[in-house]
Amino acid sequence: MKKVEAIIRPEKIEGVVDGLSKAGFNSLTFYDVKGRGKQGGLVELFRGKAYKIEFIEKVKIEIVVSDSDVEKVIQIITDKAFTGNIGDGKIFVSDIVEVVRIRTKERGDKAL
Amino acid sequence: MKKVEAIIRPEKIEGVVDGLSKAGFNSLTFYDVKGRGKQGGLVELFRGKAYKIEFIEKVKIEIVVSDSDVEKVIQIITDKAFTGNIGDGKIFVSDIVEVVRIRTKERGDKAL
Amino acid sequence: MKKVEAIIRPEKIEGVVDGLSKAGFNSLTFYDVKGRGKQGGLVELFRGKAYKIEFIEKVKIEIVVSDSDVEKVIQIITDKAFTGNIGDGKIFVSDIVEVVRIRTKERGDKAL
Amino acid sequence: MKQLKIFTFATFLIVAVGAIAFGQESAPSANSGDTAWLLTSATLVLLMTIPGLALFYGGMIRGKNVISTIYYSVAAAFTVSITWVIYQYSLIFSGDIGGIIGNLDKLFLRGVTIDSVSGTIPEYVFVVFQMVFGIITVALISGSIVERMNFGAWIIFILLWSLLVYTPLAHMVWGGGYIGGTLGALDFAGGLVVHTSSGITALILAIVLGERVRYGKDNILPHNIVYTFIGAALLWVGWFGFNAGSGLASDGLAGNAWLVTNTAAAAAGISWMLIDYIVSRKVSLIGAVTGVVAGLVAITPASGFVNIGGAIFIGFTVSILSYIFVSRVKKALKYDDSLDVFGVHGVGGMWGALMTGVFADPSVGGKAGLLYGNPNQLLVQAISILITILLVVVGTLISLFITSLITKLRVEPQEEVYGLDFSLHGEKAYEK
Amino acid sequence: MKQLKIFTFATFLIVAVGAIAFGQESAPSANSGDTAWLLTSATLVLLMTIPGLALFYGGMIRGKNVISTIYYSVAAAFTVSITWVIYQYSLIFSGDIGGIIGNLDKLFLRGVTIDSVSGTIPEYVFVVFQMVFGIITVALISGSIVERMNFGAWIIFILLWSLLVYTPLAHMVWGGGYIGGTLGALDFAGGLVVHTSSGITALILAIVLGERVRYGKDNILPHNIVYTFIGAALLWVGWFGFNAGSGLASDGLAGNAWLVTNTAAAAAGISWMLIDYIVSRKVSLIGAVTGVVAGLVAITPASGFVNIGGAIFIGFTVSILSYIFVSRVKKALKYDDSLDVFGVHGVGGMWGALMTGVFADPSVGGKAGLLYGNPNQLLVQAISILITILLVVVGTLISLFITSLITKLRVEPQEEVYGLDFSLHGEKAYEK
Amino acid sequence: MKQLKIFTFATFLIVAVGAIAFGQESAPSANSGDTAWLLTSATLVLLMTIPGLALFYGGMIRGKNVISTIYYSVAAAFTVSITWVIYQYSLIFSGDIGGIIGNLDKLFLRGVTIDSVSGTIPEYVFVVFQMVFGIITVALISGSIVERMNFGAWIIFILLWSLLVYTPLAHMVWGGGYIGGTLGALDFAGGLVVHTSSGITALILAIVLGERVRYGKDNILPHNIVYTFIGAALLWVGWFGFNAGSGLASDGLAGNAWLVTNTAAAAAGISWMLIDYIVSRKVSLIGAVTGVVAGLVAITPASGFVNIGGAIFIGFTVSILSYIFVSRVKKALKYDDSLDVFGVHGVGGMWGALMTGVFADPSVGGKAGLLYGNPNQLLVQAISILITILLVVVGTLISLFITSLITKLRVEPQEEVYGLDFSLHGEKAYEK
Ligand SMILES: Nc1ncnc2c1ncn2[C@@H]1O[C@H](COP(=O)(O)OP(=O)(O)O)[C@@H](O)[C@H]1O
Ligand SMILES: Nc1ncnc2c1ncn2[C@@H]1O[C@H](COP(=O)(O)OP(=O)(O)O)[C@@H](O)[C@H]1O
Ligand SMILES: Nc1ncnc2c1ncn2[C@@H]1O[C@H](COP(=O)(O)OP(=O)(O)O)[C@@H](O)[C@H]1O
Repeated sequence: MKKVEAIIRPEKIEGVVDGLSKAGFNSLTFYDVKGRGKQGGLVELFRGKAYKIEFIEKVKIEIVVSDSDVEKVIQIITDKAFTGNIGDGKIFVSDIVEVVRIRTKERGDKAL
Repeated sequence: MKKVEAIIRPEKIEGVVDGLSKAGFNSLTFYDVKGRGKQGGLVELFRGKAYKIEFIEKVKIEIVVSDSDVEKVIQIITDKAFTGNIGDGKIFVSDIVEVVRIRTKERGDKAL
Repeated sequence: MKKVEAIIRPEKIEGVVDGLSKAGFNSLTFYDVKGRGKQGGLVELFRGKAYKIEFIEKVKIEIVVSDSDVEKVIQIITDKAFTGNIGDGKIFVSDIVEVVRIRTKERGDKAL
Repeated sequence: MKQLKIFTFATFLIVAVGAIAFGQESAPSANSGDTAWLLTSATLVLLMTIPGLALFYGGMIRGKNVISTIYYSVAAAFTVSITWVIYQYSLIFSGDIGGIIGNLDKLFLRGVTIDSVSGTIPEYVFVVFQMVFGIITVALISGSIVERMNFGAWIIFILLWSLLVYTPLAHMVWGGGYIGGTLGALDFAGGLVVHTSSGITALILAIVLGERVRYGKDNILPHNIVYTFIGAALLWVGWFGFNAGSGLASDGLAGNAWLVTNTAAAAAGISWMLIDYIVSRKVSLIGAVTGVVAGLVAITPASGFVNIGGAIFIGFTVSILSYIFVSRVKKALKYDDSLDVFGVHGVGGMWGALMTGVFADPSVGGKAGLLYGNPNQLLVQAISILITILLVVVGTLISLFITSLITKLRVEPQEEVYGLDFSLHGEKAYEK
Repeated sequence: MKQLKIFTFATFLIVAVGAIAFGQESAPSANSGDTAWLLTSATLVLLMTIPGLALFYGGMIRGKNVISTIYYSVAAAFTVSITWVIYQYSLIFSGDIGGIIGNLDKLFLRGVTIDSVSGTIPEYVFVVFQMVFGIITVALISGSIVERMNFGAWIIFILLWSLLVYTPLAHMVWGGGYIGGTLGALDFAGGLVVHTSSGITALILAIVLGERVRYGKDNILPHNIVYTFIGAALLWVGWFGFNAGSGLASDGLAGNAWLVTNTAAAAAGISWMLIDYIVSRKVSLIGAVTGVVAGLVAITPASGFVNIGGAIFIGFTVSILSYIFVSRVKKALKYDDSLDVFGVHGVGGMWGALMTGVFADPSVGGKAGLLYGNPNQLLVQAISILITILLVVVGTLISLFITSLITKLRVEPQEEVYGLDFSLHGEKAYEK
Repeated sequence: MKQLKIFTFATFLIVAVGAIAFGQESAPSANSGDTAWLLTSATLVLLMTIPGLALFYGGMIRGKNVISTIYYSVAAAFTVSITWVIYQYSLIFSGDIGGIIGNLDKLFLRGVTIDSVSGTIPEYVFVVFQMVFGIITVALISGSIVERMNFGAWIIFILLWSLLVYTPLAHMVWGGGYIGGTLGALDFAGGLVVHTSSGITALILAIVLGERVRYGKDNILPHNIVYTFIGAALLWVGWFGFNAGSGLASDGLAGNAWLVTNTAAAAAGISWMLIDYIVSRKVSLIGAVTGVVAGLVAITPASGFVNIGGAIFIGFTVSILSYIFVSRVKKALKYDDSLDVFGVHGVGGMWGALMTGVFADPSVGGKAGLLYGNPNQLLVQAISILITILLVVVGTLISLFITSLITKLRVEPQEEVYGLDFSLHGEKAYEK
């Protein structure tokens, strides 16, 4: 099994989740992060002074899927989170060696 | 070494942490996430209209342990986070290739 | 590619980020977590009663780099996050099997 | 005899001097107690807008637009504070032209001095008390266009609207013009001038601007209900200045206005709470405070005329009406009156104005309504509402049209997605 | 001679008219200055509850219960606003039956008109000023049962309690009944009626309801100390209406009440700050504002009778007592009076009532205490406290018993774990 | 004839009694209307500090220091509340020694009773109205040293400063001393006493304490702009008590003061908004409210003397000056006056004091400025500012020196990094 982690723009979360949902990937987890990449910072004002905000708010989605679904998920995310501008974000894929569903104690692919 | 990630109900965090503690697993990290799984959303009200909240607040615990301890930790978590209702959450296990304790620069199992 | 996760003191985040930046590691993601390790809890007061706060606020930095850069990154973080007191935090390294840049759909090392 | 003469004359002198002194205190000059209550009332009514209404609205929108939402109200305070002393006060309260508008004799408050008196209070106190009504009326409108109206357009629009709608309407109702004067409609503290006008305007704006991006798709929920509560509480508390000050005196009528205001607020709050419970078995705080505000709105025109019986009825019924508009009609007609200015202020203001024609008790304010044998008053109230609607619709459309010639009414969709706080104001409300 | 006659007669006329006019203003009818201050005071006292107390309490509990906590206070305002005008006012202030309760002559405020006068203020103003005390007393109680009491039970309980406890107690102390009338106990602004009564009730409720789930196991810490501060500040500020309004006039006694109220608040705040520092080398803001509230509570019964020396003593000592109850006694006796209503209001109210019997200075309010040669007053105060406790305990237990027959007193443990905001009110206070 | 005599005599009696009664109400004893407004005003001015200023400042710093920031203001209220009644009132308002200070005759308010009168209000009311000015002045200073000043040092410093700076300055300006008495400088509500003094002091403290750890390196941004807005709004609203109360009467002058206060606030807010827009195309809410506060500060000394023309000018210009100081001068001179007490209150206070000498309109307050043919007044105002600066610099340095002998002025760097809330107060403002 693989964990797909995607760091995307906060305003894209609804679209990505909708897209995944329609493709049958209903289960997922996400949370707020801040990040820095190629995207330059924003500027905030305080009493006539501009402050450069280096870190931009992003959302990280984590979704654990069976190996065969990874490409499909990547496809959907790149699709739905895309604007073409710097700051669209990245996807990281890593291995998961075991999954347990707490409620049923099922393990592995069945537990997804 | 392995990283055990458990996504559980917020109200179970104290119990799980107590349980792990008693078994000698004192070190851990956790943070708030939102998630969606089999569990249906909740409903919130705003001026006579019901809004379905699709995403439910969960807590994610991360605990890095040596390979031999993984089953023990899974056992404790499934035990303490269990209610039997949909939404109890999941556990994901993955490999960790290196650990460093910043204070002492120790590496590997010693650093856990 | 490897993901380096470092759990550090919140007040060290600026220093660590500066350090990484100067060494050319500009891209990274971080978020707030709470943790428990060897460090004892703090004490907060409420109407003449002391409450032990078991969990201490930390920041987790995640930075995905090519395998050859891992040691450099560990070096910088241990350096910049160091105080020598309990609670300095830990670094965990894990494998990343794929990276995708959403904007360009580039993959692998190029996408970092 | 001589002695007597002197005696008598001395008496006369004391009397005359006394009468003059006394007169200065009570008749031609101001009464310090009435003045004290009106100074306090003016202060309370400003408190209703700043920070009251700004928080009430600011809590109900998303966290990325809270600065923008607050700023709409602040801008109302800024602009009306200036235009009021330049021309609004004069055009409303100086003279009368055709029953529709005043004249420009008091431009820049020309002729008003610290000795000028209006009734039993200094004219300056009358000026400021009336001004704060002009401020809150404008600020109320913003509830329907939060999270999307261009800030520049807002400023231009409210400048025009204050001149084209508020000024003639306030003159017609309170400045001796047609509605309050000739027609004899009753509007103690602003059911027409403040609430019907802002409510109708808000509805038009909501329709013209259209709904928010992803409205009805995403959950758009209040980001901080505590702020909304603080705002509602300050509205409640400040409303005592609004209503109990509107008799322009510190007396029994003010006491009655204070009381019926509170009674209607509580009755309406309870009413909404019960509806909430019946509909969903849960009682929401937003519901409770929405009810309170609806009750306060509805009692506004009536507060100098009705007794507690009328107040309970008005309060209890207005929540039912508002609830229907807010939760059913809006959905059915699909306009995004985001914070229900029409459903609460428009509906409540009109309902209150009508019910004043039913419940006006002559022993309170000297005017009788339907229940006290004067069905005609109900008709008068209905006509006054229609005239108000007409004036508001025409004035608002003209104001909007002129504004749209000068600048765009809405922000860009991308600015809306990022939030107006950052896009237009360069700020984020909260920093970790 | 004829001339003289006319002259004299003219003088007489002016005088007579003048006297009548003057009389109308000052003697049989209301004084506009007193009225202005009482209208303001009533407004300030409502501000103490809404939003004051609601925020004070709302900041100290966990974020999942803030709506619920606020709603307890809102519900107090809702219910008492209605029951007050229906029967509470009449039962407290109309007539006297056996020194215990009034009669029903003023049911629905029958007979009260805008010309009715109570002392130097319109009776309507007296009605509302007294009403806001009835509201806050009930709201205060909620501090001990936050995060667990069933909302429906709360409503039923406070309806009963207002009738069975507050109404007779207020009559006995302020309505001409036994305690204030026959016995001659001093309670200027509510040390017995408001604070002792709510404090004792809160203690009983805390014991009957039991402690919160995981109380003493998890850390239950304030979720927003800023809200608690805002609330405390509004209590402090509003308390000037509470105490300085209680003389029902705008005069030197009101000035003294304002002053000693502030002095006691500051003295008590400093006292708690010092204790904090001595005990833990850290000075907490919650401690400071708890001290302030304790000081305000303790000066309440005394504020019309003592001078600043008394105020400093009362303020300084009450924090010591409250601190002991809040941090030691509660722990030892293991009751979960969650926000220390008993420790602050109960203890403070009784201490203030007692100390009034010690420090009452005849040059202030015309009554002497122990220090001014009248030890008897201290005894009277002690007896009045005992009677109050007795009445409160009996009335509260009856109210609770009846409530428990109608609905369950506590929410389910699972609802408590999720938080009452979501479980009972269907809302979440904060949205990211 | 006999009849006539009796008739005449009766008339005389009525007249005499009437005159006495009338006299009692208006001349030797207090006027209830003036008293009502002053009781209200004192309450409003305390509201400005608690919670107003505390929130205004508390929102602008980082979340780890919000309790500490609030506590500085609370500490000001605590200490001055006590020292005022012990010695400050006496040293300011009882007698005069060399034009610089009063005497100790009213130590512990000796001799003040509930019948003592000051003008047309009870002396106790005068005592509390003046006291709240002493509180806010001290609290204002804290804006420059937030996030780093040792709390113990703050307490000691303000005790000394209140005695060495505020007390003589207030005596000299308002207590019959040199500046207001002999020199004849105009300072209606505290341009010198409150704002120039706190502004200059803040600047000195900022320089002596040095900048915050990582100042200029990290982004130090407001953690909650909503709090800052609430605070600013309460300052705005409370300022009506501050300025319109300073005539110590409820009359036309109070009405004018209310009006020009609001006008200047709005004009200054608009001015800052325009500057914001010109400089960055974005209009910040912090900018708007900073402008409002600057306008309120600048109109303070002028509010009893100028008309709305003057108010508009003063409001509009002060924002330009403050903006330059806040955004350019501070950067250039590199002092960390964290929340711009000098840039807003110091600059605004001095500008207002000067402009009073230009715009004073004799038809308002009986005093003429430059524009009304009295250039001398401008000179007098300038001199009064210089004397104020001198007194403040000397007094502040002495106070700081003594404080530094007793305890360290700043917290340790590590405590600063953790935040003062936790380090000094053992609390965290927000809990998830
Ligand atoms: N190597 C990396 N490690 C961790 N997070 C990264 C990395 N690169 C990018 N990110 C995250 O992705 C976000 C978007 O990256 P950015 O480079 O701005 O976008 P783009 O890929 O369009 O150039 C960043 O804000 C950061 O949170
Ligand atoms: N495949 C997955 N990938 C990421 N997170 C998941 C996945 N499945 C479940 N989760 C997380 O676990 C939580 C609980 O899952 P849910 O399916 O509701 O519970 P249950 O396992 O009892 O059916 C979800 O809210 C989500 O955060
Ligand atoms: N085994 C672990 N798994 C997950 N998180 C850990 C683990 N060990 C430490 N941490 C995290 O690192 C933080 C610092 O650890 P701590 O033991 O206090 O520091 P030190 O390494 O200096 O002794 C903890 O608060 C926790 O968040």
